[in-house]
Amino acid sequence: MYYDVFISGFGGQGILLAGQLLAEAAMEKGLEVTFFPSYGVEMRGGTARCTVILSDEAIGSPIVDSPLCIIAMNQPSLLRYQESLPEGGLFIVNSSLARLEDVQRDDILVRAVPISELAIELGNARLANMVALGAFAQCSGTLAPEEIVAALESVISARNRKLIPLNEKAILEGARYAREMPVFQMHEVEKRDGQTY
Amino acid sequence: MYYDVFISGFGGQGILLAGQLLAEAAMEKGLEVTFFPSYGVEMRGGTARCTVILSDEAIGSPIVDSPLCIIAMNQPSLLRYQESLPEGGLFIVNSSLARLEDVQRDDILVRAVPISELAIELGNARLANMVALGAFAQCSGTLAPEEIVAALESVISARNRKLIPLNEKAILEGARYAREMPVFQMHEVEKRDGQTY
Amino acid sequence: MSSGKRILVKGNDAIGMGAIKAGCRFYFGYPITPQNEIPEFMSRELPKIGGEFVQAESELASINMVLGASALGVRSMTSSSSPGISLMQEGLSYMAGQELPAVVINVVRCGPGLGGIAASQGDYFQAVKGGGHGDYHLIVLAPASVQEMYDHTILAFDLADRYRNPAMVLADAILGQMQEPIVEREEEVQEPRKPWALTGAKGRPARHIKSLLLKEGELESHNRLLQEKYREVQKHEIRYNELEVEDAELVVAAFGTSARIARTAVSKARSEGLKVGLFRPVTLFPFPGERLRVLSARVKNFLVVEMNTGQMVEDVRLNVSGDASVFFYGRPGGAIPTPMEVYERIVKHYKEQ
Amino acid sequence: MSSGKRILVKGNDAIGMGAIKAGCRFYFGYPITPQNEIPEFMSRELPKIGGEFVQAESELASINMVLGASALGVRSMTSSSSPGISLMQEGLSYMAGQELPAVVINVVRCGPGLGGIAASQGDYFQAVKGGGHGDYHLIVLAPASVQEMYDHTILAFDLADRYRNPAMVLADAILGQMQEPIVEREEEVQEPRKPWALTGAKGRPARHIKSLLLKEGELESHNRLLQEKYREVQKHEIRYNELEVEDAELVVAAFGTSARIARTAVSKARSEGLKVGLFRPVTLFPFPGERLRVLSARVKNFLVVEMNTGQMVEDVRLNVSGDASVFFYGRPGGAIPTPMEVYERIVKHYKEQ
Amino acid sequence: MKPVFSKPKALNDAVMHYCPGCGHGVVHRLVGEALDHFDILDRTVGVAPVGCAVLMYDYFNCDIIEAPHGRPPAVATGMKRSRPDLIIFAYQGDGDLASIGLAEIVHAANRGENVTVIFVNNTVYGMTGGQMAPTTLLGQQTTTSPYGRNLNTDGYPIRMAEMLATLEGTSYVARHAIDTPANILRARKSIFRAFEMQVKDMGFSFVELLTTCPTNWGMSSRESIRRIKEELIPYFPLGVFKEKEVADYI
Amino acid sequence: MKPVFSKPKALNDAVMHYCPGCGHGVVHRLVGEALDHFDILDRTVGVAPVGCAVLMYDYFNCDIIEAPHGRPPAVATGMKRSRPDLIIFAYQGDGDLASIGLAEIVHAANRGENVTVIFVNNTVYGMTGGQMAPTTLLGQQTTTSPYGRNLNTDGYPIRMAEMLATLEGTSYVARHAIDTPANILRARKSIFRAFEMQVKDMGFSFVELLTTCPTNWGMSSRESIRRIKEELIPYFPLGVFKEKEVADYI
Amino acid sequence: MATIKIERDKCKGCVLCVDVCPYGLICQEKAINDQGYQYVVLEDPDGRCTGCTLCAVVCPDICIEVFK
Amino acid sequence: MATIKIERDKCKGCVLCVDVCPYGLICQEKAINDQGYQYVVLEDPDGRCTGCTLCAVVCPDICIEVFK
Ligand SMILES: Cc1ncc(C[n+]2csc(CCOP(=O)(O)OP(=O)(O)O)c2C)c(N)n1
Ligand SMILES: Cc1ncc(C[n+]2csc(CCOP(=O)(O)OP(=O)(O)O)c2C)c(N)n1
Ligand code: SF4
Ligand code: SF4
Ligand code: SF4
Ligand code: SF4
Ligand code: SF4
Ligand code: SF4
Ligand SMILES: [Mg+2]
Ligand SMILES: [Mg+2]
Repeated sequence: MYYDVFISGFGGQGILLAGQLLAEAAMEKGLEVTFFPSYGVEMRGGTARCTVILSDEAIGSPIVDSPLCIIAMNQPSLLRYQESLPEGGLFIVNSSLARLEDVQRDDILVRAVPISELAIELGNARLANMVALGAFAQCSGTLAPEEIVAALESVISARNRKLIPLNEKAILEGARYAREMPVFQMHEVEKRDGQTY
Repeated sequence: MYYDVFISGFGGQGILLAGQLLAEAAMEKGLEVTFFPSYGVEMRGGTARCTVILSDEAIGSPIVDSPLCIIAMNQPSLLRYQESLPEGGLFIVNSSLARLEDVQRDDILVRAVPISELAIELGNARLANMVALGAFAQCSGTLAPEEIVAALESVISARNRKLIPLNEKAILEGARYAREMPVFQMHEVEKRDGQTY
Repeated sequence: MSSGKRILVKGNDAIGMGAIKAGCRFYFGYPITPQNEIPEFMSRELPKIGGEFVQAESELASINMVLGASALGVRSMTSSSSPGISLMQEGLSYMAGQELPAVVINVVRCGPGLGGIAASQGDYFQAVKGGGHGDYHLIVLAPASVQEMYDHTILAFDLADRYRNPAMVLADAILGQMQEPIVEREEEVQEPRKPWALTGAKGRPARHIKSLLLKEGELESHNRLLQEKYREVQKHEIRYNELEVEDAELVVAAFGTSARIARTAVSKARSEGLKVGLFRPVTLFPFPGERLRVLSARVKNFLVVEMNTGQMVEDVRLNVSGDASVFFYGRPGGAIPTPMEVYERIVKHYKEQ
Repeated sequence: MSSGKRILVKGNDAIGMGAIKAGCRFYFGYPITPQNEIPEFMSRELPKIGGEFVQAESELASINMVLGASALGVRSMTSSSSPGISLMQEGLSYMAGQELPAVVINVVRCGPGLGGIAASQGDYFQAVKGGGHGDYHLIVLAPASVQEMYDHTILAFDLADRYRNPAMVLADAILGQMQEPIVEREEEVQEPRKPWALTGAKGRPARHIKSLLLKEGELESHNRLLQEKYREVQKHEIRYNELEVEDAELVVAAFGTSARIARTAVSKARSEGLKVGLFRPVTLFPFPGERLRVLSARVKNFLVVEMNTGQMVEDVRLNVSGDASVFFYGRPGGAIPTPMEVYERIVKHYKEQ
Repeated sequence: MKPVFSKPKALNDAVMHYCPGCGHGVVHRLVGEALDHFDILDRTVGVAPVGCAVLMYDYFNCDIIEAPHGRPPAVATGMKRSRPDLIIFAYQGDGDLASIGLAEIVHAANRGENVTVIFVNNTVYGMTGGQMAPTTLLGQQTTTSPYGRNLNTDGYPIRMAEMLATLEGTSYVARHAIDTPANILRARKSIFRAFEMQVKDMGFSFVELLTTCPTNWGMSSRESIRRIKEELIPYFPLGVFKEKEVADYI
Repeated sequence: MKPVFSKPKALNDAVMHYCPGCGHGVVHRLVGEALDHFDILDRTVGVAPVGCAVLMYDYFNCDIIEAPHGRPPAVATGMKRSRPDLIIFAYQGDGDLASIGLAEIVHAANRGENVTVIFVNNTVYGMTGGQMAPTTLLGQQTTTSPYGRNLNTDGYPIRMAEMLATLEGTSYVARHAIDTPANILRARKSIFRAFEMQVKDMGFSFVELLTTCPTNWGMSSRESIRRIKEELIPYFPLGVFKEKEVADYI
Repeated sequence: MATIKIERDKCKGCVLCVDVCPYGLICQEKAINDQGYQYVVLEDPDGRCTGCTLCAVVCPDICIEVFK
Repeated sequence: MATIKIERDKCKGCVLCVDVCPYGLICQEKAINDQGYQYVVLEDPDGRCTGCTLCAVVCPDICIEVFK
């Protein structure tokens, strides 16, 4: 098993925490994992990005050119990164902040989730990262949503412990939405070799 | 033609000036020449040393293990350096300040010149370096004493120009003494191959 | 390694954890991206365990504080990134000359000059050939995972003390910033006695630690002893990793992050039937040249991959046998060779055989 | 070279004279033995010709003053000796990154650390492989006579300007302290126009000189351009001297003072009928590797002589063909190989053939 | 209606990368106004520090060089000595000037180099993410003084203007705050005066500015401005510490 | 008869390499007497500078380390922080302390490191052959100020004691002259006090000593002693500039 | 009569200008500009702006121009 | 009664002690010691030395011991 995901969004969207939680959950499940954040001067620019790699073998490159999944939490991320996906790659789009019609690729799997709206419905826009993770777990099949929930305790600081139930709810809500998602957002694509996904 | 000479003595004896004057004279004669002084921390120790190499070809090593001639201007120099002379090497000893009986080698040419006494006779102990050079010119046959005299102008600073005649006298006096030197100070040595010098 | 609990740790923090595990209680450093988590970690943790964190006024001061602490026999360290490490070169030469052990971490960023803060391996030469003056060597370790950031820091302290020599962990911005699971070491780290340390001359003659040797021949002898020591290090401390070199027709040689990238490329090549192996020097000084010599008796194609314009490749060339071909692929200035690019080079040079 | 008057000059003074001849009017430096005659000469001479001598507070300040002056397009220089040069490594990396020309003199003394003040060649690696961080090169010249101390200083200014790159004259304490006849150059030195210099933005857009390149790919491209430039330097600026290599069975390779010593040994060997030649790299970067490659097609024995524990020998090994033997003889820490010692090695390895 | 307040010509139109409420922007403007006022833009070379202002060459319309961290005074010295007809100013943060570059600033000041130094003191290392600076106040939490700056282990916040004023070599030394409009106008006057000193060959001029770093102080812009008055000014008093009437030069 | 004045036990019997009449020897003795007085020889580590005193380890009977040029205060900091029970003193020349090592001395002082610094100011670089120091007086000829130190190009002689006294972090700062017996005895008292500060954990102590360098001043010992009174003391006033009564430490 | 012009896309919404306007004429918008900041605008229907320039003096992003 | 002992071979002949002795009891010799310096000696035939230690205080080479 090998999977890599790239998460990108605004500075305040909790992108790095999402990546770390995913990495933690995978680790607790016994997988090998590598989490690589953007850092430094880039941070001033107001964007946040990270890569998480999961594998049941030792992980080679911590840098991924063409991740199997990209989670685009806002419009700039949608525009900038869709090209990086390989054919058949999974593109999870926060349709609350990014315009689906700007997706140019027709050889990838797009999953549009109104992540921010779902978060606001849950009571706090800052839960968007958790909603996204739930959706990712569901769509990628790499981890069960519950496995991510289980890792919350390790990642959320003692001070914020009381927020765990809410985060749990958000993860599960993201997963639920993805599970029940209307099908029209799944592009049917033809690979060059004629296979249909 | 190739010749190298090592001059060693106390800090105040004008050793470096002697070396420079010799180098200058040789250069003016059209020879290649390299002058290498001791320097730096060593100077604090109160000793002064230098090496002068004369040649009609490009000079290789500026450092000489075993100079053809050593001028020992004081007792410590006599003790310390006599070993460095090659068989048949020329050892000019300032017999005013160094004890001839401490020369251990019997395979070298020793020229004992009461350099300091001659200088004092000329009116100034500081002329010892010039007396030594005169003796060297005479004994080594590398340069005529007059060629050394001719270089005085280039080496002595404008301020001290008026001292040139005195220096000239000292050089010629050293040469004279060496020329007329009693022969008993010339050790007859046998080289291992049986040749006699 | 014990089978303790795995925890997810950032590379820079792992260095701090390793240092504390190794018994280092004295950290001196000056901020610079991308290694700020190290001083930040130390400033948080050392006061809790009776240690001292000093934010030095500069990297020059850092290395000299380390020099002082090390002379008293305690384990101490500093960390920085490329420009800051350049400022430490005089101090490192002194410490090597004075035979003072200590650990210096270089989380390399891209240069030259201010350059950028992305990862690079452009400081290989500086670390391995001696960026300071005179004939000396640092012991240089090149971790390739967060676990190794932890392990190598401990190892660096051990080697530094064993050989009375400064040791450097040569990491990079990727290794410093990424998070991976690590298992902390359970066994205690043994600190050797240091009979040479300055501890006050109570009950013994006064001791001096110096590198100025003015007496005739003294400095030459000292240099010869140092060289003797480096040969000992070369004899006993060479470390490297290999992956499928046994039947390889082409061996990729890479250290640190490059080795991780190369690993992915090598796996892909293997999966496509190419007989490719990976050789990773773990110690850069001592360099595992002998092993390369042995390998090159059979393998005739080497591809060196670096995040620079070609530095370790010289050491590979110096060691492989005369008829082996050594190819190079590198990207400088913070650009990271991708696994795909490396794979393509493998294919190219594999075919060239 | 003109047939002017020969004058007896000390090596360090020859550097000062060369610099002034080259049009250098701005000297920034900090005292250190064995090169103090350079700042002393400059402090005496520059005020007479409208130049500026600044005794900097440190070598760090020196190199950064040079950086500033150079950015304005004037010829400026600094000089120091080993420990002081170590302190300049950050600045040198910046200047290489910013493509600023200037001349840096290293009158090498023995190390590591404070070491001593005797001559050494222990800073070869630092000068040639880059003692600072990142992928860069200095242009490095290795004079072997007082005449060359003068000539190379002028040449260093010319090359630095031509390639917009710092150039180093790598001398040593012997070359700095010894006196030999030199002939001063008569022709005027041509200073090139510097359309990149900061001169105030009068009548043109503002200019910036920097090495920080943060935009994606920018620093990689910059590094590739730098490498391109270094290749140009390698193509056009390689200089070396040879003595009786035509029929040689063994070639001694040495630079600077070592080459002088080797020359005496080679003459002695020749006079005793051994077919021995001398190869002297005049430029250390660019290194005359290609010529060695050519020579090694025929000559199968090389003896490298250095005043260190073996540094240039690596570059020789990297360049001679696989079946040539490269022997090394060196003495570190201020000890000077004697012509006799070198001669003995020649005899030894000549017989081993 | 005519414009009574516009961006100085010395600055271009680029959006600055500084955080919202960061004091660097105001200081840039004041320096730009001084360059406009003395009409010296086309013979000025600025020296950028390593710090948040490293990118100042993206904003100024004059020639600019990047100096290694802490070395702007040495770079400025090299420049002024070789081209005394140019106006040279160095722009430095508190980490740059008061920590790693302390020797360089003191010696340039002591030599009385005829250059102008603009010193932006925000009590923290902005660029690298908020580590302790030599000017960090006692008790102030930063990422490397997580328990608050402790005088036992970290020493005292250093007062650069006072220290430099004691040197014979300095001609003009002042400290101002970039908080209220009144203080900003005083700062402006001092910055003008500092450049005037240089234009008139009067020697070394130095203006320290207390500025905000909302990002690393963990405060809103508003709170940051308040902190300047409440915490910074009491420790770093404002004023002109030294002003030579005639140059020392002989 | 009993000895009423002997060499301190802290010093051994080696002949010192200093030039005739050089002030370093007297300063060595005074430091040695302080180590004897407080009976701390066996828990003291000295930090030697690069300068004429680099060989001080050949003369002192305590542990000594050689620091790179200018860095003794940093080396001393590393030592005192890791072994606060040891007594650490740094011995520095004026080139070492006031030129290349300026940042290190100011920051060690500002951090209030509990160490003692002995500063030997002979207005010249002794070891390297008499180049200009930051403390060289105006007009003084040296090998790098052959026309006399010129304030236009070389700046002013720097007064370290005064400068360090302005820092909050310093506990004891004094300057004395090694010329007359009376002044030497005053210097002795200050050096004792400086070590006492450290023994009592009172923080950073600093004693500047004006000393002769007959060799590089080109003077006889006698003339050199006279120069201290006639030229040095007028520019570098003597006295105790600062003396904290209680430690700042909390 | 006086007024100010605020360059919307340069404003970073630090509201320092808001705090210094003696007449409280500057207000922050809910909407965000291209940079992602809630910018400020002049709300001066009654022409009370005196052109005192205080707002421009404190603006770190130099995005206020004042006319009189 | 008091006296001083001067270690001849450590003396560098700087004559600083000569200058401070209130009674002029110290004199420089013509002869040189092992180091090559014209050393000084106590010439106190009348026992005038008071043991004031001034000579020892100024001696840079710490070669004077004082007895009382
Ligand atoms: C030699 C070196 N050391 C450290 C750094 C990292 N560094 C960059 S900026 C900076 C300090 C910035 O603080 P300051 O000077 O106060 O400027 P600010 O960002 O606060 O305006 C540091 C330590 C560097 N670039 N070079
Ligand atoms: C990095 C470095 N730069 C320069 C030197 C050369 N150097 C040795 S001692 C010295 C200055 C000595 O003067 P000072 O500190 O005043 O001591 P003094 O000899 O006068 O007692 C210098 C510049 C050095 N050893 N290392
Ligand atoms: S980090 Fe601080 S100093 Fe830097 S731009 Fe942001 S607010 Fe300004
Ligand atoms: S050179 Fe000066 S400081 Fe050095 S030992 Fe001689 S007199 Fe003393
Ligand atoms: S110019 Fe004055 S009155 Fe007008 S908006 Fe700005 S602060 Fe308010
Ligand atoms: S001060 Fe400037 S940047 Fe801040 S809110 Fe007002 S207009 Fe916008
Ligand atoms: S102790 Fe006093 S009286 Fe006796 S010799 Fe010395 S100075 Fe003179
Ligand atoms: S003071 Fe000391 S060294 Fe000088 S002459 Fe007197 S005894 Fe000799
Ligand atoms: Mg700051
Ligand atoms: Mg001095």
